[in-house]
Amino acid sequence: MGVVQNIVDDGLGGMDHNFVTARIEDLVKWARSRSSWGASFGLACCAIEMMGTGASHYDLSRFGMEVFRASPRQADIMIVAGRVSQKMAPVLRQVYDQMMEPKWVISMGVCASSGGMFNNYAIVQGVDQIVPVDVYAPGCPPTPETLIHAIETLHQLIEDGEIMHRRAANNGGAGVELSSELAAQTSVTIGTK
Amino acid sequence: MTIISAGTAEGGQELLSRSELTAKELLREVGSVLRLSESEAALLAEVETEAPEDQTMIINMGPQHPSTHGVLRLMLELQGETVLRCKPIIGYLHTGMEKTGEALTYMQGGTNVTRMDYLSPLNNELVFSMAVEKLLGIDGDIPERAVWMRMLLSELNRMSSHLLFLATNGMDLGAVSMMLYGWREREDVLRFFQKVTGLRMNHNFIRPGGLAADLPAGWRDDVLAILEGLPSRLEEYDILMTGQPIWRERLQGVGVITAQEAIALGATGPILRSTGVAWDLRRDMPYLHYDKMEFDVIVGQYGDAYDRYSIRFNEIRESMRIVYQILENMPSGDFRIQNKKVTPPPRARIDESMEALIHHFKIFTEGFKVPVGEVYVAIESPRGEIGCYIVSDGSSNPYRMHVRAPSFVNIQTMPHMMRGGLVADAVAVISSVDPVLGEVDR
Amino acid sequence: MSDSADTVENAVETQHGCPVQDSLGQRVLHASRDQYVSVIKALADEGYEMCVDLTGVDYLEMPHRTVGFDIQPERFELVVNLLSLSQRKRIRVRVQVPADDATMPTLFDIHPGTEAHERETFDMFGIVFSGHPDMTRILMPEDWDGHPLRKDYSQGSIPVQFKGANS
Amino acid sequence: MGQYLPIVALMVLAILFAVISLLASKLLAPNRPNSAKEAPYECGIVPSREPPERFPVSFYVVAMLFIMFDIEIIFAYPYAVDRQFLGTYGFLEMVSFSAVFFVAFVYMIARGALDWGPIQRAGKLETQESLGFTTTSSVRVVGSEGRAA
Repeated sequence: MGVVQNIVDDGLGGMDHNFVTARIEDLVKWARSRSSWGASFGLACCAIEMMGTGASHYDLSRFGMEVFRASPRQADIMIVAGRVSQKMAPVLRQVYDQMMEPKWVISMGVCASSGGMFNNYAIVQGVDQIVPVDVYAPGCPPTPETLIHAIETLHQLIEDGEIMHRRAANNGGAGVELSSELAAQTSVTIGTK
Repeated sequence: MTIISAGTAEGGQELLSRSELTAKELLREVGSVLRLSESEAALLAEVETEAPEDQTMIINMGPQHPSTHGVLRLMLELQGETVLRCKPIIGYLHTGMEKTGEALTYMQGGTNVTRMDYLSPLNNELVFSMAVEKLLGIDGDIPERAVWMRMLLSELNRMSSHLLFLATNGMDLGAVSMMLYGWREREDVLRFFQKVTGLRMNHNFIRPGGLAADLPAGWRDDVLAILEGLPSRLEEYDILMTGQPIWRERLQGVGVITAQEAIALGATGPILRSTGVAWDLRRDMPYLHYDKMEFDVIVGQYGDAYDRYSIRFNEIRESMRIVYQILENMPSGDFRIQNKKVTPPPRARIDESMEALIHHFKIFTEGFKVPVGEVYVAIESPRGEIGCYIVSDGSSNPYRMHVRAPSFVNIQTMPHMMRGGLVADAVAVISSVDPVLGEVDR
Repeated sequence: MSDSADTVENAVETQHGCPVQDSLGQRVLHASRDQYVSVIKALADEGYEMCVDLTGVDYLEMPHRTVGFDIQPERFELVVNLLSLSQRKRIRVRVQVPADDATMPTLFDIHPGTEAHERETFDMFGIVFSGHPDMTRILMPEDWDGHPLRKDYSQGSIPVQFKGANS
Repeated sequence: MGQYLPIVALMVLAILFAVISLLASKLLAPNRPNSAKEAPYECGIVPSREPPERFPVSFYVVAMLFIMFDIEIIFAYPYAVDRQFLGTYGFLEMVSFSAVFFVAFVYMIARGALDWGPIQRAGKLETQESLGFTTTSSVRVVGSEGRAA
């Protein structure tokens, strides 16, 4: 990734003069990936592991995720931690829509990724039916190491910019069309009954 | 392309304006416990003269909120900063666990039940396993070592759950560093659980008939290492929180509930004990070997959030005392009952005896059959009395598996405690009730 | 032999007018629907101060079950758990609820704590509690149709891809 | 003229910084406006009722108090810069100036502008007659630190 790579490789010796020039896109991508704040979307047991990752032992702020912003306005990564019930689905979509661009989603745990062991009427079988998911973290609940691995994968995706091309293609939606007039009709039609 | 309705309104379940409510419902939302009929008239008078409709504001302390401990949605009617009415709306984490419980066999039931109260998973498994054993009629002859191991694990689980309460209670009231300290202790306990059961949470380790495996070698000094490090740190937290006038000012006199109201609402655990009623199932209706244990039941006097904080704080010390006694007389022997109809045979015997192989195969594929009957067993979880009601129809799946969750009932005391307090006190009340939404919504 | 059966028969212990059954060492009362509230009231005065749990059971798939004490088994059954703090005892009251008109009087005036349990039982089984202050759903979304814990309500699981698995 | 150069430089830098940050966010951030983003954040709930306009008057009183003391502090700055030059006369002047504010503050407190806190109900509950103990464990009462007896 240009000049920054030289510094990474051979330290300050790699710099030929005392300032760094780089393409603005590299700087932006580097800034976005190195300081992305998570939106605390803790639902169930995975939320406890997410708090454990954020706490003193596993210390998520080493990776730039210093603090979990409660309001979606100040968050970049939405970590869906836990099982999403049918009643929670519109709320999840609303919070995702209210997040500022650019935004990413990590689906933490098998319940968020695919409904997990609860293959029944109450749980949305996979959160990617509601919001576009970028990284899936396996495990029930994923240990903090798995979550940090998922976050690092997402940082790498942001850094090499692959994610933004895909995002531009389907304008950031999950092919989910939000219809307000449907609220009055039948219940949430997610997954087959 | 799936279409989802953008509507998140829940109609009748929401907080309606005062005119649409029946008198009884208005009194309930205002937080009066109807059983005390003589105070009802006084309260009714006070309610009427309150702020007219247009001065109050109905706001959402919604499912996605940093201080609602999960996906609890509270609708508050505020006049300025004072909370007049409150209605908890739940169901945002409803996982249909009781329906799933009917589709799983008794052997697999533990995995479903352990995800209800995800702060004390071992207590859920314990109550489910004890209920199944009572149905099978083998609850008398579980080997000694299994009983003592179950007590050890459920006490350590109580300590890790109360440590998390200290962490979140501190963070909710602004002492964010308490979050880091509380988690530091909890990580030690979770690492011990990972070594014993293989997982940090959702262990499925306590199963009908005993335990899944024996304690690993060197478990005794792991437990001693946890217990030695804790008292000095608890002193630190005492200075950081109990000794601090700001902390006491924020919690004392907030969320008061009397003994009659707690009993009328069915609240159990630290909420009931904070009103002075010394009711702890480990002592009053002992199960496992708690009657041989020497420990104090911690009781409060004022019934407010500060009492509940110090009750849970001191219950960690009591649990440490119990774990020391368990360490002294942990017997050796079998970690599960050798009844071939219920538990799989030891691994070694499967190679040499055909019959053991058949039993192993039958138990793991079809599950063991439980005689017809219905039973209700209750134990003391960190949040109160957790009960498991199982109806069995003789097959290998429970016909009806209902878990009485303490947080489900404790949440109903919130409207009563929040009445008249500020919004900041509402946060203190939620964190003093310490609900876990996994077991509330089941 | 028959008279001993009779003696056993009329020796059945009754408390507050409803037969007592001993289920695995636990005391169970079988109340009928119209003595339901009076029995709970009598038990509350007798010392069972706290109503710990109230839930429903759907016996659709056990039609030929027998409840004993010549009580006619219905489809639904309401189970109320009471706890006495002073005498350290538990008791369970089971009430048969017919499927056609599944309505029960509410316990809200005796034990205000059962308000949420009754809403959950209505949400999951469709048993309506008359006199309840706020008879709405508690767990499912407001516009949900059907009562999930009924035996005729499908588990709603999506068939698993690989063949041979019974979903 | 030379002495004002640092101020001008600072002014230019400030303006430059403001303009760059505004421009940068408009150029670099992908903007996809949708109705949900404009809607107020209600913890994830789609707002069905519009927020009430009327607010209790106690908020307004606190705001006024804040502005009053804010102005007072701003006037204290020039005095603080030149304390020696103004001597005791200046000091007495400042004391009388803040005394005027203090009188208004005492009046506000007397009229109860700041005491709209919660109804504190912290009486000790009448002690529950304790149930007989069945086992060896006793009862320990906690939570009395820092409370009126």
